[in-house]
This record gives sequence, C-alpha cells and structure tokens, in this order.
Amino acid sequence: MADEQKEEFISVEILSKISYNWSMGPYSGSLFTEMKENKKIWGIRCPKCKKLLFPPEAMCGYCFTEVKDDWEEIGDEGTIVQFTKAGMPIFDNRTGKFAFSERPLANIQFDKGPYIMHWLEEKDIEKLRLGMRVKAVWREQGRGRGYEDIMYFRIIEEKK
Amino acid sequence: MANRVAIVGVGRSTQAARRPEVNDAEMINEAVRAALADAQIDINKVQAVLTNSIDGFDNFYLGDCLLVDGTGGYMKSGMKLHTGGTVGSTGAIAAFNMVASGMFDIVLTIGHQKQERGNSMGTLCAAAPGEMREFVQGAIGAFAQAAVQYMKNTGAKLEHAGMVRLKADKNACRNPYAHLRLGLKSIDDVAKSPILIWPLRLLDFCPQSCGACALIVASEKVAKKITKKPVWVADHETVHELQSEVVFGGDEEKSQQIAAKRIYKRNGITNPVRDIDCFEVYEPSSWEEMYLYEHFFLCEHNKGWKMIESGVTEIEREVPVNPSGGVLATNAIGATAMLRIAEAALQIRGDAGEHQVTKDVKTTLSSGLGGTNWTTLVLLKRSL
Amino acid sequence: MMTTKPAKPTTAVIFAGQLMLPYRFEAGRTGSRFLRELRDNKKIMGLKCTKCNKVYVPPRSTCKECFSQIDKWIEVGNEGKLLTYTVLRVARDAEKDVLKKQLPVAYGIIKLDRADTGFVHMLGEVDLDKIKVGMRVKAVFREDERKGNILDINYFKPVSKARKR
Amino acid sequence: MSERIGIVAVAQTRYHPNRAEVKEGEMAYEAIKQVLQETGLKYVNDGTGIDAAVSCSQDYWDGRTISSLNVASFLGTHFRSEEKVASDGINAVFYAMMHILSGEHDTVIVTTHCKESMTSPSLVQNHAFEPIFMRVLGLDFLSAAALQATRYMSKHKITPEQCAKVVVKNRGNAKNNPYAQAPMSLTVKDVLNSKMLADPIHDLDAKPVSDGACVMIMAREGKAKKFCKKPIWITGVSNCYEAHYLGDRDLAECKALTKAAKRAYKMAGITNPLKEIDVAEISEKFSYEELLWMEGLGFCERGGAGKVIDSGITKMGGKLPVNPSGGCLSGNPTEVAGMTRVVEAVLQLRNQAGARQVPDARVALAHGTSGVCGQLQTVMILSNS
Repeated sequence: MADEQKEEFISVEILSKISYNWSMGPYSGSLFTEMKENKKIWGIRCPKCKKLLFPPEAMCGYCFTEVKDDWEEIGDEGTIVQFTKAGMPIFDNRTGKFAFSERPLANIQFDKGPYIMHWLEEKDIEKLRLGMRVKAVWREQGRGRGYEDIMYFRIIEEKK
Repeated sequence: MANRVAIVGVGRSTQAARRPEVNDAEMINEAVRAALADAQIDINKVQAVLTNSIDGFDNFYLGDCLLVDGTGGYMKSGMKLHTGGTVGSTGAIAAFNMVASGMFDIVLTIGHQKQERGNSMGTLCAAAPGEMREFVQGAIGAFAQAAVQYMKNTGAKLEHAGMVRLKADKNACRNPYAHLRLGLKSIDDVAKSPILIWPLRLLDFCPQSCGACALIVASEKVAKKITKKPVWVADHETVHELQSEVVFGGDEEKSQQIAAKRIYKRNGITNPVRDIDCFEVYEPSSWEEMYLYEHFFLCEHNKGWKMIESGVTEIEREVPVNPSGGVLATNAIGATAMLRIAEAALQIRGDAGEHQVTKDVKTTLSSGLGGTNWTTLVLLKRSL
Repeated sequence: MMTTKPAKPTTAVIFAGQLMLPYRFEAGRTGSRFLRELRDNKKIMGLKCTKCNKVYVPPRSTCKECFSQIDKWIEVGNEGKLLTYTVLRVARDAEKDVLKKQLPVAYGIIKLDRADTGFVHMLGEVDLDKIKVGMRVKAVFREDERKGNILDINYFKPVSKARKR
Repeated sequence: MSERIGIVAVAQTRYHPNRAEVKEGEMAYEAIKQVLQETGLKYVNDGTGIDAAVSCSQDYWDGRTISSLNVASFLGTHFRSEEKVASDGINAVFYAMMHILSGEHDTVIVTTHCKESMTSPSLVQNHAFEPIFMRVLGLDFLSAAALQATRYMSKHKITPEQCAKVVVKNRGNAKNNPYAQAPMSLTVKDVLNSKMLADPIHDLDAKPVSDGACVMIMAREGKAKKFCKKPIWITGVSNCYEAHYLGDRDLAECKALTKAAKRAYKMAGITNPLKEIDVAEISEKFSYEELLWMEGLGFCERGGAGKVIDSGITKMGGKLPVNPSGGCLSGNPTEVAGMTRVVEAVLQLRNQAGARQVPDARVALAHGTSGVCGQLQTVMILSNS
C-alpha cells in the first residue's frame, strides 16, 4: 500500500497497579519480628538433610521433609560470593519507575551457610573483591520489613 | 508414551521488536494460520487449543480466554499452561501429553508474547517474593554473574562469547523468522556493543521480541493420514529446581544435566554428539550456550568455549547448535521455548530453508529454560 | 537469658507492597482504524464477514464462526437497541482506578443497527430506574479532545420517543 | 480412554475470608499434608510414590511472576517435574488425568490455591478483559456478571426470587459442610433485602471474598487400587471456550457449557443427566449462574431453571441435589472453586461427606468455569464403580 508508512497505529496505555498484602506466615513472620525487635537473623534446620533453611520454611524443599522447631541463629556476618553493579537504571516494579542504585548488589554467604542478596555500603566496585567479609548494618528502628530492616552490609575485614 | 505423537504443523508469526500493526490475537493468528496451512488442515479439525504465555508480560489474567478470537479456540477445548521461560515448551509438552493420552487426535498449541507491551525486567523481578524485591535486578544480573564465573572457572575469554554471538547472527540472517538479523562481520562488531552489566554486552543478551509460534500435534493415525513428513516426539523431560543461592554457574549438577541424563538414558543415547544430529537450545546469553554444550554433555566439563572455538556447532558442521539463530536473535518469551521445538521439527523435515543444516537430520534435541533454572527437553525423530 | 528460638508471631505478619507496571496495548491495524473513525469522524465502524454475513463491532480481523480473515468495513450507525444493562452501585476498584467515574455507573450492551454483535459501553442521560432491555439508545461522543479511545464515546443515551416517531 | 484414572485422595482447607496468618504455600500445605499422610505416598523417583506435580494458580492473584514458586517446596518439585495450569483448578485435574494417560507418569499430585483477601479482586479481574474495548471501561467480574444476569433473567423471565432461592439453598447446605466459609440461615427476603451491588445482583447473590486451597492425588488404575480402597474414577470430562467479547455472545445462553457437557456425557455414557447423575457440584459465583449453568448442563430446557429451583429437586433430599457443599456462594476462591467441586464430588462418592452426604451417590458431576461470564466451561463426571 502506498500510504502504509503514513498509517497511524493507536495504542492504549494502562498503568497496572495492584496492591498486595503478602503474608509472611509463621516462619518468615517470626524471622521478621526478630529482625525488627532484636536485629537477629534466624534459619531453621531440616531434620533430615540438615540444611539450614533461610528464609525459614515449613518444609525443606530439597529433601521434602517437614521441619521441626530447630531454629538456629545465623548471625549477621558473612562473605561476598558474587556482586554486580548495574550500569543503568533498573526498573522497579514496586514504583513503576526506573531507579538507579548507587550501591552494588551482592550475594553474601553467612558464616553458617545460608545466602542473602543485599546491598553493599561500599559504592566503589573497584574496592570490592570476592571473599571479602561483611557485616549487616541495621536500621536503628526496625520497620518490620524483614530484609529491608538491614540497610546494607559493611566490609569489616579482608579474608586472608 | 502410551500412544505415538507427531508434530504435523509448524507456524511462526513475524518476529520483531515492535508489532503495532497487530494486537495480540492477530499476531497469534498469523502463527496459527501458518501452522494450519503447514499441516494442510482446517481449524475445525483441531479439537483443543492451548494458549501459553507469561501473564506479567501480557498484563493479562486468563489470557487464553482473552485471546480466543485469534487462537481459534472458540467452541473448542483448551487451557493455559504457565510455567516460566519454559512456558512455550511446557505448552508443547502438554499438547504431546493430551494427544498421547488418547483423548485428543489433534491439538493446537501456541506460545506467544508481545515484549513491547511493558517493562520485561519489571515483570521478571516480580518472580522474587514481595519482601525480596528490593534486592533483585532481574535475569541480566544473574547471567552476568554466570559469565564472570565461567571465565574464572574455564579460562574462556570475552571473544568466545563473541564467537557464539557471531554464529547466532550468521544463522539468523538465513532465517526470515528471526528478529535480529544484524549482519555482524566479526567478533569485533560484538565487542563494540555496549556493556549491560559487566561482562554482558547488549549483544550477548537475548533481545525483547514480539512474536508467536504454533504447533499442530497429532496422533499417529491422523499424522500418517495428513502428512508425508510427520516429526515424531520420541521423548520429553521436565526438571524443575528450587531457587538456589548461586543460580547460574557453579559446579554442582543442575536441572540441565539431570534432564539430559534422564532423557539420554531412556533413549539409549550414549554419545549425544553422535546420536543427535541437531540442537536447538534456549540460550538467553552467549555464555549460556557454552554452559549448555557442557550441561548437555556435548563436550567435556569446562570445555564449552573450545567447542565454539573449533566451529563444530556451525550450521555446516558436525554438531549444529541453533541453526535458527536461537534466543540471542529472537526472544518473545512465551514463544521462545516452543520455537526451539518448531525449528528442530523443521530441520528433521528438511524444511528449514536457508538455515537447513548441512548434515542429514534424523534426531534433534530442543531445550527450554525458565523459572529458577528449570529445564525442559524434547527429543524429536524422523522415525521411531 | 538467651532465647533458643524466636517467638511465634501472635498476629499475622504482613508485608504490604504493590505491583506497579505501565503497559501499552497496541490496537493493531484493524483496531486503529476503528478508533481513528471514532476520533476523527464520530463514526462507529464494523467489519463484515461476507461468508457468514455477520458484522462485528468492535471489528475483529478473524471471524469467530468460520475463521476466515475479514476486511469489509461497514458503518454500523450510532444508534441501536439495548440488549442488557446493569447499574453499578457500589465502589469497585476496577471502576474507581481504571474508569474513574462517579457512581452509580450504568453499563450496557447495545446492538447497533447494522451490527450483529453487541457493543459494550456505558449509559448516560438516563433515569437509572427506567432503563429497559430493548430500549433504543444512541452514542453521545465527546466533543473535546477525542483521543482515539473507546471513551471518545461518552455513553449511550436513550433516543427520545418523540424523535423515534 | 485406554485406561481408567482414579482419584486416590482429596483434601481441602477450610475456606476463610482472610488467611493473613499463612503464606500461600503454607495454606496449600495444610491440605497437601493430609493427602500425603492419608496415602503414605512420598515424593520419590522410583515409581513407588508421587511422580510429578500439576499446580494451578494465577500470577495476578499471588502478585508474583510464576506463582507456582509459592508452592514449589511443598510439591516435591526440586529436580522433578511440575507443570502449572493457569486456569480454574478443575482444568488442572483434567490436565493431570491426560498427563497420566499419556504414559508419562503414574501418580500425580494436583493442587490449587488462591488468597483473594491479599489483593483487590476487582482489579485482578479487570486484567481478564480485552484491554482496548472492555478493560478501560472498568469492568470486573461483578459488572460483567450483572450484564449477563439482566440478559438471562429478562430473556427467560427468571425472577430475583428464583435467584435468591439458590442462595438460600446453598448457604443453608453449607451448614452441613465443616469446610464452608459462610454457612447461613437465610430467607428469600434476606437476599432481596441485602445491598444492591450491580442490578440485579445483591450482596448475597455474590460469592464472598475467600481464601483456600485444595489438593488431590491421582493415579492410573492399577496403582490407584493399590493406593486406596475406594478410588474415584473420572469417567467423562471436557471443556469448551466461548467467545471473549461480551457483545459477541448471547449472554442468556451458555453454548460452551452445553458443548462441554455433551462431550463429557458422551464419554461417560450418560444420556439422561437428570436421571443418571446423583449429585452435582456446580461453580456458581453468582446466584443466577447456578440456574443458567443447570440449563447448559441439560438438567432442564432453556429457560427452565427457574421452575427447577422452584420445584425443590435440587435441594438436599431432592431428585438431583445441587451443591450440597454450599457451593461457591458459601465461599470459595476464584480458580480454586472448580477443583473444590471435584473434591466435594469425590467425598460424596466415597460416602465421606458427613452431614452433607447424598445417600447412595454413585455418579457425580463437577463443574468449573474460568474467565469472564463463564467463558471457559469444564464438566467432569465421576463415578465410584
């Protein structure tokens, strides 16, 4: 068609915005309460495969065993396993906007085994290395928002 | 399988970054019509329609119902399968199961997605539970970490990712249904591509496409009646995996190896490079293709980069991998994993056109990837 | 005293959040033509399947009955008969967040004169207690800033009896 | 069918208006745990236990891309097979059945969950409408159902009283069901005096917001007989899509349901449903739906459902009790509702339905719908012999 290029296509824009009240349930619920009130991180040990489950869950999904009440404090120190810093703004599905994060995101392994994804205090990735030891820096006043009650992880010493 | 099942029709829509000239139903309809024409049957012969995609990219709830105008599902049976990136292959596998069950003779299954719709990363990040969403950066971050890991463990260099990307583009340029056909000349062209998250360059990562794929799956009786070139479904395997701490990379056995071992064992495949003629794998990044060579036992552990270096996975060579151009060239997520199966079927039939591989293809393996490192495998054969 | 395990929550622990993503829905060639006609000419157009002799409004490029591709455009007129209706009387989030109209809102499905399908829209300028299935209604277009959107039609209003005669 | 597929065990949570204290997966596990304990089956790969899982949930209800991740830990999916059906749960049962018949696996666990209370049902439902011509009008399942109800009631002269009788019957039946969310002793007047939501649907004509999950284990015949004393067999099943755009259909009819029912009856060898079916569980998210769906299911002629409800044959003790469980009107989550109907049918056929037991039930019908105004209709016939 001759006027193919001129053809105007119409689109409709819709902002899809839905609120959710995600329940944390008794296991993550206990964890979140402890994080808020005592700045403590807990996991639960699988009675069969002995894996320390974090976040704590009612059932160990790895060996299909229901957990008992074997809570274990994890501590808030660990080492950096992986880290990245986005070179561009990342779309945030909580706000519907792009946001640029100044902080690197790291996969941190706690000394007791479990991992957590969290921010690093150190903004300069040149200063970061795998295996560095880090410790959680908590919000003064916990908000009951779980992992968000930790502001970021701070480098405490370098692993030899 | 209780009853033999064959793919008798393959349809693809135009795949592109933007498809403003069609709505979702119309885009799907292109693939459906192509598949019906390929199978030389009428929509009335189809008994059930599966419509598969990821809700968050569509922004549809119950998309199978919503898109019935285009799918041809009106007054037919059907449902929607919805796993992760694997959804296209899950939809195909579901169709295989429906026909193998003996309850249906002809099933049409569709994978589709319009990635232009919204922000794909926003939807991908929503796979994390609500309370963890502050700490996710989507698939790119995970694949970048995997790339770092790969270089560290194997000695591979950036140029090897470039070789994978170059091969994908060369193949895509021969496939009219590929989205990105860039005409890259050398790995230097890949090297010029901007960094997304180091070391992943824009060209090392799959694009966002709009497109649909449709397969017509039939029972043995019907298949033999309507086509001279049925492609038989020899076997399939689905392996899910829980979210693990180090999603990609790492040395321990993952869903890919487990799925491959299971399907090889059941089908007497002892040497996949010899026993399988062509591979269509789901490689969201250049690096992932090298991982997959290893995970599917096409080469030794940590030697995937040597395989691309040697050139054996090129279209004319002994172990062609992704002659279609793969996911690096075309990625409408709901369609992606189904396209792997569709392209493999065309290779077996010898109908892949310009991107038909040089060697005679009797057996193919197609893979899907999604969720928290889930794997689907489909083994197709010219004869059973 | 050191606690050996955390206390079970006494009340439900909730993490409140939202999923917020902008999306753009492409109307396609067929849908765009329909919307342009609404916007530019205040005309409601349908597509006719010449095989089934059936006129679809809003237009669909595939006939659901015979699956053939259809492209014969027909103006279906701005008047028709009310097939069904409802008056939404309580606040619903979909209405509040997406349509953003004051309650009560009357919805109706209208069979336009030269169409074979019903057209889903709203009713206005009507006594809510006197809406009747079968009544004749006509489209009232926005006079200002029509955007190429289904809401370029404000609503359908009853056709006065005097005019009908 | 080459072989019969048996339902080995079923369980459901108590349906509740707000299960804020548990995660979605934890809620589903309340039911999953029961079937695992009852059968003693485990998630193993050696063929002696549960081979694979079929889940059913919706991303927009859970607020999570790939909602099956919420139940993954509880279904034994790690390094094993799971497929998610994103439709009403009854279709997951249908799919699991074909999954077994295909020869792929012998024993499959099927589960569905939904917590409507955690979000805005109206907004989620709005996402089910075609975006350009319907979604922007702010429609949800209530306003669409009201359009259908007006059309149906005016075309076939169905009265608000007849719709109200469905509510009175079902909420009353729910008093016998310990899993029901909202049993209630009501009169027709109570229903008609409840707040008008969208003409002609009153507050009590609509199902309440509900949270819950249900689960079942299915197996091929040989294994089903080993796993339990009384497997329940699926003897007929089919589903069918209607058109999507509301104006495309005559909303007073339900062609898709008629077609699905015919196919399911044929498969099960049923020629006279009213006579041959002992108990029916129908998905009625609004009161008029039970009437309209009864017509589609062929329990009476077109437009005849008003007389059926007046006659009382669908009450407990009648010729064909419909929804002894109390139905969806007594509270079931969307997309769980259809599978709940199957679970209830199984309990009836196993003579385990307690106070809501229909004496000597041998053949049961379970019905589920998905989509706007029952766009996808599924009919399943079950038998205990």
